[in-house]
Amino acid sequence: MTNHWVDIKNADLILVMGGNPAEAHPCGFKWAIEAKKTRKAKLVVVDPRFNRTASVADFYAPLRSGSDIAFLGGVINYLIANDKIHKDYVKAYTNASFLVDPGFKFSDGLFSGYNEEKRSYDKGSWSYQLDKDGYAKIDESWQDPNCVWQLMKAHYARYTPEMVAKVCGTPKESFLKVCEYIAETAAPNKTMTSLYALGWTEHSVGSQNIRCMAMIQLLLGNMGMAGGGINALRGHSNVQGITDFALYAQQLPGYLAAPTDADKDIKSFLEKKTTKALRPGQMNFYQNFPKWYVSLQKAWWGDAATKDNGFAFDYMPKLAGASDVLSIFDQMYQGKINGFLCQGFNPLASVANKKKVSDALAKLKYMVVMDPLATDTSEFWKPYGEFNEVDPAKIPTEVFRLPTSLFAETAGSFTNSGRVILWRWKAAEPPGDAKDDTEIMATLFLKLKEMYAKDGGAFAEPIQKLTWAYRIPNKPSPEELMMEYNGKALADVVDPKDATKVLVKAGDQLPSFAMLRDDGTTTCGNWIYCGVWSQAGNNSARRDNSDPSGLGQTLNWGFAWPVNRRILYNRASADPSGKPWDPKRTVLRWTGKVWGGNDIPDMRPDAAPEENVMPFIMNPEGVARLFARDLMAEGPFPEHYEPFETPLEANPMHPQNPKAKSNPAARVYKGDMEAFGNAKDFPYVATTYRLTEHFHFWTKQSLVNAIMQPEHFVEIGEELAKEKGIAAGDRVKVRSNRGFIKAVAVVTKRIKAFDIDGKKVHTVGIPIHFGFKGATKPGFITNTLTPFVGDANTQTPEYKAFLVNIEKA
Amino acid sequence: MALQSLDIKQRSATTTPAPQARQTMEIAKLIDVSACIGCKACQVACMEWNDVREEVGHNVGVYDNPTDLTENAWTVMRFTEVEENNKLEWLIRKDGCMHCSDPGCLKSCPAPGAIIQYSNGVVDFHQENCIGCGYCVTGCPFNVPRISKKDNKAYKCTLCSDRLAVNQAPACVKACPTGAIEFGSKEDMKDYAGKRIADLKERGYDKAGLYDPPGVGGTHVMYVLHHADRPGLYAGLPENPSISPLVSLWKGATKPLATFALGLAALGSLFHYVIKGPNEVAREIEEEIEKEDAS
Amino acid sequence: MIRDPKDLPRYNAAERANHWVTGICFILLALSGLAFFHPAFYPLVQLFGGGAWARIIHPYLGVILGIAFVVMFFRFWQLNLINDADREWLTRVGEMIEGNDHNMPEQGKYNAGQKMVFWSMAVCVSALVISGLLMWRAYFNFPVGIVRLAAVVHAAAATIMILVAIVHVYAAIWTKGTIRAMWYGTVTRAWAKQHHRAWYRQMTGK
Amino acid sequence: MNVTRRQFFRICTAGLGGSSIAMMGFSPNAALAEVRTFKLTRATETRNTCPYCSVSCGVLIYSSGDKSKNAHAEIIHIEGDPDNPVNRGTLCPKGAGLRDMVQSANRLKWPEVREAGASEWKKISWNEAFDRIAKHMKADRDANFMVQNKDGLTVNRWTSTAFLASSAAPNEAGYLTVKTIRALGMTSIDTQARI
Repeated sequence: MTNHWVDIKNADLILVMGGNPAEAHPCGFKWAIEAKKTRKAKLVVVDPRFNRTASVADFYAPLRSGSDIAFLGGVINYLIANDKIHKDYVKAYTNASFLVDPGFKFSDGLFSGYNEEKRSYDKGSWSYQLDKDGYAKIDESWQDPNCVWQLMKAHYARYTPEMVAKVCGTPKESFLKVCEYIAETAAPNKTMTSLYALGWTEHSVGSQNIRCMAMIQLLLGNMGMAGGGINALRGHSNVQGITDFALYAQQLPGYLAAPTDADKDIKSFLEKKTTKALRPGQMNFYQNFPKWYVSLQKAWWGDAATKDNGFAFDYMPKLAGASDVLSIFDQMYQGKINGFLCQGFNPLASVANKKKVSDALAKLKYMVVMDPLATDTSEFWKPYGEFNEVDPAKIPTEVFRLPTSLFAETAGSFTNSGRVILWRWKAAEPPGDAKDDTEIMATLFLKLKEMYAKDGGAFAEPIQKLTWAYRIPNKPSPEELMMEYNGKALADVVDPKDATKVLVKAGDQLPSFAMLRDDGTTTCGNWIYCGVWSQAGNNSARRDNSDPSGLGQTLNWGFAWPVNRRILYNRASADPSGKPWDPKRTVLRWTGKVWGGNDIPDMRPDAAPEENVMPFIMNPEGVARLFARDLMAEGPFPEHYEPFETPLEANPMHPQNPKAKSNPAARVYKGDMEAFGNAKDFPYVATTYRLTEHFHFWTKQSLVNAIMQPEHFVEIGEELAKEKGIAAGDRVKVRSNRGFIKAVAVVTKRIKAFDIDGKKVHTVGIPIHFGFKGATKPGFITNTLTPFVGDANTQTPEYKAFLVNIEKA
Repeated sequence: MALQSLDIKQRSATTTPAPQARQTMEIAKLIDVSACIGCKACQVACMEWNDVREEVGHNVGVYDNPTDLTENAWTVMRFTEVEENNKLEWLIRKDGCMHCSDPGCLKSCPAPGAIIQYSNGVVDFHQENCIGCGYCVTGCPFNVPRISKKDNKAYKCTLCSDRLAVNQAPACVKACPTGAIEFGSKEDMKDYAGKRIADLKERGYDKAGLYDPPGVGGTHVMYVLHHADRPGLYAGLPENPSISPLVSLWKGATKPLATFALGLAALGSLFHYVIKGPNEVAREIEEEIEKEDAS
Repeated sequence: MIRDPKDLPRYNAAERANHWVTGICFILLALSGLAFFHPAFYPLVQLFGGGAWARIIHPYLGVILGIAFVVMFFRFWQLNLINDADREWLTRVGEMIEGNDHNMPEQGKYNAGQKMVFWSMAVCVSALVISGLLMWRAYFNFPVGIVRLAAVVHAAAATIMILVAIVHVYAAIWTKGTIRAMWYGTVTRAWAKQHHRAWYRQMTGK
Repeated sequence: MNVTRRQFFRICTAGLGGSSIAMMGFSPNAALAEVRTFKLTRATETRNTCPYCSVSCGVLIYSSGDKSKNAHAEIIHIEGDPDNPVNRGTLCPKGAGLRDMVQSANRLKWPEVREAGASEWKKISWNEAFDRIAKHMKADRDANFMVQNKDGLTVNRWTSTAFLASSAAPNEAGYLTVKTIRALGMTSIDTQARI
């Protein structure tokens, strides 16, 4: 979330698309209801299903699953055509006026530089025209045919309301009505908040769905504003924190890019990652990359990380290539992975194509499941009738199952979707012999360390030298760990402008990442968390919930990264002269000397408006990008592509170009392309989702939640039900090209057939939560059906749009 | 917790008034159906707080689960899909005890003290006094009480009387994520409802209104409805509920009258005997028989 | 003169047992039923071990009564058919109550009053059994509207039945020499001649 | 005959008398109207955060006992934390039912192993579990660790054992996990966050 949960109450329009917060995030959704109650805000829902969010919406528009970009592109076209943009904002704070390389082209669904063989782009032309100083050229008049504004206008001119109706199946009047609602928030003192979740990410064009909305929010001037922003309503309680700590391959804590085979030493690595400003005077925050990275190496390898050995650069493993849950299971499936440690994760249920996952797990030598609960994954080898048909004798995998504690049984911090880090206290002991994850990881690591010390083995240095200054070595306390990742000064940190002024004494906890140094005198395990445990103590445990702003900022409640800032890009909430666009919802204003207001400025505090330091400080341009340059896999402007399994013969936007049918840059593994089904055998669009009564695959283990929603079901519209002779309560079989499930049919008016260019398209809705282990009635795993293909940028699987057939079981 | 005997308004099967000197604040729970997302947090919170668990059931083709109120499910969401003016509406109503001012259950109950109405308006069942006859079910205009098959006691929402006793809101109210359930004094809730109704009217629901049916003297659980003119749309919420005339007949004036009649018959017989004496065999007949025998 | 061999047999042992089964059930049903009927009678539940027991026992007793009554009904219904003499008797029932029975028409085994009791009981028992079953929540769950009606019918029928029973019992007490018919099965000839002359003639041939 | 009548009266009187006595109040007192005891009285209250979605609602966990040594703290109730500015005491159906998650019948209590080809779990000690797992890991790491890639560049990675991490673990566990597995050289790592 660029903003935060409570801030939703400051919105004038809440657009829910690609999410279903009433069901998935009810307690956060309360702030949408609050906005309706107290600000007379409107709630608009665009979704393939009339869901529980729609049940309290002012307006609902249906759209075919997988057609979001067509819809949003249509909105962009509407805003431009009807002059419903916040011009001053767009002029000052976006790259609308930037000139793009004349080599950049878009034709017949593909951008310049496409390589069909590699399914990827050569992005050379996706860049700005630079002047002799290396700054991007701009045309303030927006007239240059190569300026971003003109390119964008031309790109989206094709997304007419008629085209939207044709691609999305949304009635034209409904689409225009949504546009009208959205357009109202182009006024400087009106804001729209966009609430989305997996409904956007779980598509092969997931990232571009979100980018498209980001562009709309920029055109409307809603970024940085109270009640505005792009708000990802994320999954787990600490998914934000775990992402921040980079429990994935491509990055290191704090979103620091992990070194790859292209990085031969620390010098070249840091140089590459340190960006140069693309406009004069911009903060270009990534110029600080070396400070963050060196401090991380120091936090992990302490004295062993010296200037001479490149701060132990070689201790950090280099990324081999793709490494994400899909690629990992593909590798496992190919027999290239022997061991698998699974910490609080249930991939058999939650990863696409259960059969492939199950076969992959059966190829392992050993698997270690660390979980508080008996998960489906831990028993993938065990037959459960038709729900899990396997033969244990044929599965050689040695499976260890280690019991862990649950939230109530450990202390530590969670980071919510609004980036607020909050401490939690331990209430009880875990049952039986269960242990904390930290104790398990520490014990296992120390055991390995001991074995390497005794017997030697492959490159043991990073293991032996890893800092381990915990009072009880096999039980690092959460307090020690938080202090460690916050970071501390190894030597006095002095003011760069005045070396006699000591900012932080040696040995002290660091108050903010501004104190980090690239000379090895500071440590920090995660730069964005710096400040969470300063000399003042544990700031995540602060519990003063007073809200003098009335905006719900509660700056003394917990600690938000970065530096306790609650709304990102908040400089953009004020006009270029520093006056708030909406004085009634002041987030930030220029006081004459410094930035003041109701948040920690996302700006150098003393950067006067005349200095023209622009709000998007993480970008070397200083402004936000309507044109994404080379940062997206499939193009600088979002373009509609069909899901990999589509009911249509071709992409209606590019009927003549089969290459542009589905995301041309998405990665598809061998065997998975063949596993896609076609519309002839599988005529219905399936979409999977969550129900409010359950949380992923956990709460099927919780009795009271099992009572609330006891059995697996699928939802179909009345028309399809009639065609197929299915009545509510019947058992049905749903098949995709990868397998089948059986469940109870819920027949509803809330799912309607779409008219897609004269073709009737039905939707089958499939909740995920069920499986063969739990208090709920034993059921099939929904992901038996889903395709093994992901978004081109994030590799998030396409769970939201694929093809199935349905019949009475 | 605290002994409530002095804060009682009515007690089932008790012919003399309860001690009434103390007047406590009349409370109400307001269910704003227009803000309800049917998430069932209230159902869960209710089960959790009250330590009851229904059996894990089945999906029967709808979202409703448990599918009906039971002795273990004191509140359930009822989902209805309606198409109004070509616009689909998914009406979701939290069903449960309405805590009537004139409670049909209490009126019907034959067991003294099994049903209590506190002066704050809560109608509470006291299972230790309950005899399991089910008359409360017969008396309720909203079809709420349920008799447990396990212990043959009647159960329903207590409005968390144990929480109210320590000045805490009911569990469902506290949990409700969207503020679709609010709790306070009845007066306050009516004022708040007024604001919600005004908002709904602005959003085009001309017939929005408060459901506080006068037929049962008003309720301590009230609804804000978008279609207050047609409460039946909301899974058959009664249009104009009142205690059934049959129940009134059964439990009303006829009872003392019938009792009186029985007493009268008994006394009448006694006095008839005293006044008229016994009906004995006439002496002549006795003599006739004796004569016969002698002959 | 406890037993005279010349006494007329009025009820055989089976009939007497049948009557008393019904009667005892009725008393217990009345006591427990009254407890639920009005709070003033609620303490009667203590006779049954408390409210819950009273509630549990009452319907089973009702079933026993129902069966016993049906048997009794088939024993006696023909004897309770109303005839002209009964109609006349009924028009002059006031004299009877006055204790002046000299001019009453001759009666068979049962007089018109007894026949009225019989038929009232038959109607009330049927109503009670049917409505009672409808209200029996341990086994049945009928729509609430039906149960409500049943509750009213049950209460009304019970009230009438108790009233009739009071009349029945009182008549037996008032008319000396009657009760022994249900104890020993016989009545004196004098009694029969006085109260049921037609029956007396039939039995004695006089 | 007279005697009989008297007997009959006696029976009736006894019956009536008994019932009258009952009516006069010889029956035991009906229990007084009393609400259920407030079940959290003197329970220990602990502030925590719901482990489900990313709203990360504040919760109050109530446990039995006063933390004295011999009294095991059992969680008896969980409800929303009114101080938390996001949820303000509210909870969704998942959060409101957290107690049933903590006390789920499917909670694991001891380490187990399922041997290759076996069809059942076998209970093992933590020591045995750590020993065996570490041996597996070391053997795989030593066999497959790549010091240099084919271009001779130092890469120091171990790709043949994968790690998938929870998104519900606290930051501290996440930090320790990433620190240790990176130190081991792992790169086949991902988190629930992606899906």
